[in-house]
Amino acid sequence: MIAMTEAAAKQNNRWEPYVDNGGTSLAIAGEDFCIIASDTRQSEGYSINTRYDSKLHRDSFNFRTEKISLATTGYSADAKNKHDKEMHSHSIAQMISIIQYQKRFFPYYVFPILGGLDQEGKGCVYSYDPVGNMERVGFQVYGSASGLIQPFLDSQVGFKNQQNVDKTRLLSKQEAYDIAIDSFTGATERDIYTGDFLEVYIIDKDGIKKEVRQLKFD
Amino acid sequence: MSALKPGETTIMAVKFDNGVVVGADSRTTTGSYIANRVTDKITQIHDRIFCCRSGSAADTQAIADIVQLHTQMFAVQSEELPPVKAVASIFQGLCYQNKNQLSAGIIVAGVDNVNGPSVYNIPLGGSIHEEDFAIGGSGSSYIYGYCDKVFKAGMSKDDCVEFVKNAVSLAMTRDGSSGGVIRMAVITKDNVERIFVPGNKMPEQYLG
Amino acid sequence: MTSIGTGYDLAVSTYSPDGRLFQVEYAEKAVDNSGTAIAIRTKDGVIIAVEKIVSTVLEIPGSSRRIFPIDHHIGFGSSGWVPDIKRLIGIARDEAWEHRKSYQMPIPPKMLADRVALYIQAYTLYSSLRPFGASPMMAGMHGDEPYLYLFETSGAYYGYWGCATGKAKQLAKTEIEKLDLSNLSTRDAVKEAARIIHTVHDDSKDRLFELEMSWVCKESEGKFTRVPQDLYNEAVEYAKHSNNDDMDDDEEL
Amino acid sequence: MNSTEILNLKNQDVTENGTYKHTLQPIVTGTSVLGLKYKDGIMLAADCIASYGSLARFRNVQRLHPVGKATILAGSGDMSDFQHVQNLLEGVMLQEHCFDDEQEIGTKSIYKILSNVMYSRRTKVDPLWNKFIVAGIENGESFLGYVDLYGTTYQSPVIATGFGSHIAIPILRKYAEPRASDLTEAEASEILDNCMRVLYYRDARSFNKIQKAKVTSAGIEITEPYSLSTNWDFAESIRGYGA
Amino acid sequence: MNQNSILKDIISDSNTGLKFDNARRNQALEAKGQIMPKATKTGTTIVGLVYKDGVVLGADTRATAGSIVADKNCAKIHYMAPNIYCCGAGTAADTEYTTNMVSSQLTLHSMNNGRESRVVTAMTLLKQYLFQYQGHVSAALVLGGVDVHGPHLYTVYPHGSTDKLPFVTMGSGSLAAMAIFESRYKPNMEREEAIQLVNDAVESGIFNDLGSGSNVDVCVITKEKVDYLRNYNKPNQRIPKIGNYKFNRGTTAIISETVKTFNKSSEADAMEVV
Amino acid sequence: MFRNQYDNDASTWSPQGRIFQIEYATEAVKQGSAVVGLRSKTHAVLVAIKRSPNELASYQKKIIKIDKHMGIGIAGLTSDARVLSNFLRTQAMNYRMTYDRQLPIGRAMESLSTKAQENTQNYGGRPYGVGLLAIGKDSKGPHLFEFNPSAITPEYYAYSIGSRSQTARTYLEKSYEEFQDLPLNELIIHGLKALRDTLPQDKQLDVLNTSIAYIGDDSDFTLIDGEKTQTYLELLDSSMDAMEVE
Repeated sequence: MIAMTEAAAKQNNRWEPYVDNGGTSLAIAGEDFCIIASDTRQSEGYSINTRYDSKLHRDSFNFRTEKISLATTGYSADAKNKHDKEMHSHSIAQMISIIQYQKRFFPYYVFPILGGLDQEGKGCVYSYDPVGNMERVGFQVYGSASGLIQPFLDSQVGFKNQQNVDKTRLLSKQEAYDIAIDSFTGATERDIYTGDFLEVYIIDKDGIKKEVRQLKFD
Repeated sequence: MSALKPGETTIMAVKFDNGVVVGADSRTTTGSYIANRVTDKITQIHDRIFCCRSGSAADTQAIADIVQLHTQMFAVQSEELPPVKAVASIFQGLCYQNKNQLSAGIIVAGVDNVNGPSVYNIPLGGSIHEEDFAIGGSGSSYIYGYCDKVFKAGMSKDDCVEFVKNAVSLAMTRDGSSGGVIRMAVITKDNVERIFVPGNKMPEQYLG
Repeated sequence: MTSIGTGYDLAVSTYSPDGRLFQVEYAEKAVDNSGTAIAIRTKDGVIIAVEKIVSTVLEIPGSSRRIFPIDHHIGFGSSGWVPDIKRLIGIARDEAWEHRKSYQMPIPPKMLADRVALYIQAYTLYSSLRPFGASPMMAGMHGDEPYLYLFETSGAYYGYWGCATGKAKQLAKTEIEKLDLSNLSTRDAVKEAARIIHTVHDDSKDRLFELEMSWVCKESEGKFTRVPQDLYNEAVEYAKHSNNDDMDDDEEL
Repeated sequence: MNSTEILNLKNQDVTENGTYKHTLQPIVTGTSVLGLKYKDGIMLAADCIASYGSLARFRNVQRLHPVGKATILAGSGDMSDFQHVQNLLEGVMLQEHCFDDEQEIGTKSIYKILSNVMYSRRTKVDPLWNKFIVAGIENGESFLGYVDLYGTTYQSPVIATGFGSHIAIPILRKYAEPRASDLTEAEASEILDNCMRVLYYRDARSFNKIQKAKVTSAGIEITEPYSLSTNWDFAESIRGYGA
Repeated sequence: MNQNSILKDIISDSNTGLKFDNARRNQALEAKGQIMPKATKTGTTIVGLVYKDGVVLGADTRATAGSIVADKNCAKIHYMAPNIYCCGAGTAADTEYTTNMVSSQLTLHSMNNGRESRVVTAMTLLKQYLFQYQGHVSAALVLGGVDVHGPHLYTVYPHGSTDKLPFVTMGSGSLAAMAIFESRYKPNMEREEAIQLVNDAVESGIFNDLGSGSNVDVCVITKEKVDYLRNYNKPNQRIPKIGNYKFNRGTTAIISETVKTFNKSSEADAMEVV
Repeated sequence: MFRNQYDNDASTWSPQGRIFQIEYATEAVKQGSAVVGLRSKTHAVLVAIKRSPNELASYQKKIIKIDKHMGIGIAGLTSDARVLSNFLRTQAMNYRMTYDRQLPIGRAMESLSTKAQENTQNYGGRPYGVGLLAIGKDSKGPHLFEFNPSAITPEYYAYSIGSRSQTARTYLEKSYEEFQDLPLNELIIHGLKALRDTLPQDKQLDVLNTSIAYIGDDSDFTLIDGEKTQTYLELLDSSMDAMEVE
């Protein structure tokens, strides 16, 4: 038997500068709130690097290639400095897009999700692809368990493919929160790269509340 | 070229109380043709500092020339004998910064006024290691066991000369890329003595 | 200076008819205007002491120091135009680091002195530049051997057992010459250096001053560091005491 | 002169057809390094070997490298790159010394610098082929962080690189991580010895000549190289591979 | 079967014996980017330990398909004979069929000679079978049992090599499990101690290796009896769901509706049709 | 000061060893309105008088934020100040990115000094015509530094720059020793008192022309302008009344 990572790298003639560290992030926008959640497992191959590596960033943009997903909330203090006034979430959203597109041909391998409140106090979620294509959406999941969670959200948040339901209904904060939690406990059962702990940020007019819950360790 | 392939050579240096002994075989090959059977792989860098070269002849000669020049500048500017460590560091810097273009494994050995005798090994990749004795080149893989067993700290000059002679000759008979004659140099504070062992006067060993 | 104002002293690239470079001399004037700095070399170390003149009580003690570490084993002390000194310090640090990078060893003080001197000299060659208004002294160790050099504004430099620059350099030199440098311990040298700075300080011209002292020696393990606080205090005590002895009628309140 | 320039001319990263040439593989390498947090600080362990392929080529290599007064850099992977990083940090620390303002940077800053270096090199597709552990104490707080050739970083109460991430981590997670805050020095030391012993049993690039280091509020301490006791008792009665 | 002829066949690539053309073709296709169907793998931690009175086998219960958990509670300790069990890692189908096949051979063999199967027999059958397939049958096994010669424990690698050892581990979690064995193994352990150690070794795989997970299965084999302790330890219970995700009747859109009625015919009629 | 042949550029020494261009640049600082800085063991404060070029124009900014932990007050050429404040901001941000900590104030000033010195030694350059008072905090607590056209950056307990700043300094020299243990409010009042001393007879401190900034162990750099200065101006008045009663 040979140890995995280095042997694999050696066999490739060209060194691969990207590495996938797993993990999942989601965001759900509500009428006057936004919930953004992410697990904290960081892995490489079949090994867990650490059980607690936060993928949610509050104050500063912290781009790291190895992240499959990155959720950024709040506003940028650094950006604020430059302009001497607070930045609106749309401006930040645009800035992320630009930063990403600047590396069009050697992309940052990140799928950021930006969640927060917009100028009118409505919940908002911006999602991106690695080269900066940006879209404002109602909810989004990225990461290793996105294939498991996105259909669940489509159904439970977006009421897709259902009839006899009120599709205009907006989820209450509690409902959205419960769905976020269930998304992760469910995904942890079936996605090997998701687990350990769950960080949840609940953003509303009173500010940002952070919660940490335990997931499974296997 | 496989990066782990060491130079087609056997080189060696040993430290003793007041000096160092360096030694090398004399074979240079292109493929399996011996381009030079009497090569001198022991290169003088300064009065009391030598290097043994393994790897590409062109690369190592180019590097040795550059280091020679730097060393002379250093000696003139500092008005003293250059420290072996400084010379080894110049080699190391060149080998490290150009590691992708170079094939060079170098042993630097010599005597200076501050640290006395010292031996530095700079293998492929350009790291640097100070050692009591150093061996290098393709032939060295056949004599690690021999050297580990025979080397003792505190050997006399004559012991060291014997040690180098035996080790290099053992490597030469097993490694097709090493051969010819053994060239050695004994470097002490006071002088440099060259020792030559012709190909027909090798130490005795089992050849059956 | 007979040629002053005759137009031969406006650029450093112009000689005066009697072969002088006035700009270099004027730069030296800037050095002579500033606080005194002295250095003493003993058998196993060098100590630098500087009289930092303070213009107001509002300034915090220890701010804008005039002694600078260059590498672990080398430091500069200086009198002169502080921003110019800092420029030179930057150059010296770069040179010292380049040497370390290439040779994995500390630069010998002599080699560093050579290079810094070349820089100073280069600034005396072109009309677009002005000479450094600084005359730094360099203390360093090479193995166990201490070295002391003093640079002049022209770029010339010499090794010394003791040297002084700044306002009271003449008086300070005389005081240093009185010392038995071949037998003085480095600790005693610290005291003597403190005494000399206190002696040459002129209360009538500059009310406030701060004494800065750093050393590189066996006791500091070959590192250029500030003189330890207890020794510093002891030295200042000693300085005040002996100055009182010298001028016993000059009562201090 | 300048043969130096001749070398510089050769030093071109891009070939004619536009593809990159770069470090394709590590050459002289060190295997796993381990680190854990305990009551009084951080403890690290590594063996003293630099291998050349499977040859244990240099057996007197210190892979626990002190940086400043309260930080240790433990390195695995290519030794020439490790030495390069050591030199680089020496420069950083010299610069700090020269500021002479009693505000010398601490472990976190050293970690950040190293992470920046590693990430920028990977972005040039010319990585420094290492996995590092940075350990230290800053403002009374223990710090233990990891950074590798991809610029991947994480902090954790227990970290192991290379083969250690497969073999030592399970032991560290079981015996050290849950008790990181009350583990005594003797216990920490025993756990690391145990990990190093298991690694010696099971990692073909390891060697029974190891060093440990600790960072506590009292500063850095690095042990002299030493060997671990090993046990081969059960082997004697084993016969064959089947019947 | 004659070993030499097998070897000859493989080497000379003659028309007789096993051929691996398809395996090679598949590899080539895969290298060109063809996506192969994903077989269920048991990433797996499997272990075995000899103690005072017998053998303890242990396994996790996660089966994966890529990064997805295919089965949260599969059984990886396979029955071979009343006194022999075998843990399997690798491709689920391969371990399943290999152990089944050898198991039936053992039954026949033991009925033929009227004696209890020996572990070494099972081991030999397994290694010869796997060697024939040159590693293409991807089964990594831990084989344990007690027979007339006492307790025996083997590992069998997919290429057909074997080791006989007092403590063994296999699968992607083998390093994690071995770390525990190497730190705590001692000869002649008591039953409870041995079970605990096996449990901890498997748990080490469950928590540190992403290919392994869920529960611990244990199987204790002694001269007297076998205790197959299925789900001996369940350290990873599902976190209960908060919400209720039942859909109301009528939620699913009905695009078109056709009703077909079947005529129930008599069985006799049906027979006639045939 | 009279014109002489040595004062044309910064790369010429005068026979007395002076560089006139730097001294002239220092005069430019004195043209600017006053800035006063002072600190205690826990806080550092800047107060400044803003000027308005004419009635239609807004008041010019006197205090600029550099980073969360640092800000500057300026006197002299505003455009030069903008260059230097941008430089400091870049330095602070880069340092944060590189070292994962805040730029120590002394080091910020050191880099400023290095940058400014270059303009004083090479022909064709001119010294920056602006003086700065910088406040900030780092692991050594709060700081107050000065930067002036000669590129010297001393650290002070209290200091003032700009027009008629000498009168403020006289006040500060008299009372700086008691600042060390004062709470923030009182520190600001002292600053305002010193600042008021620099005003001509017919001018008063008011909400339009007063700028206040502080930083402390428990607070980031905070700028107070406009109406918000009212509280402090009232405190200043009442403390003066109290003095008069005495």
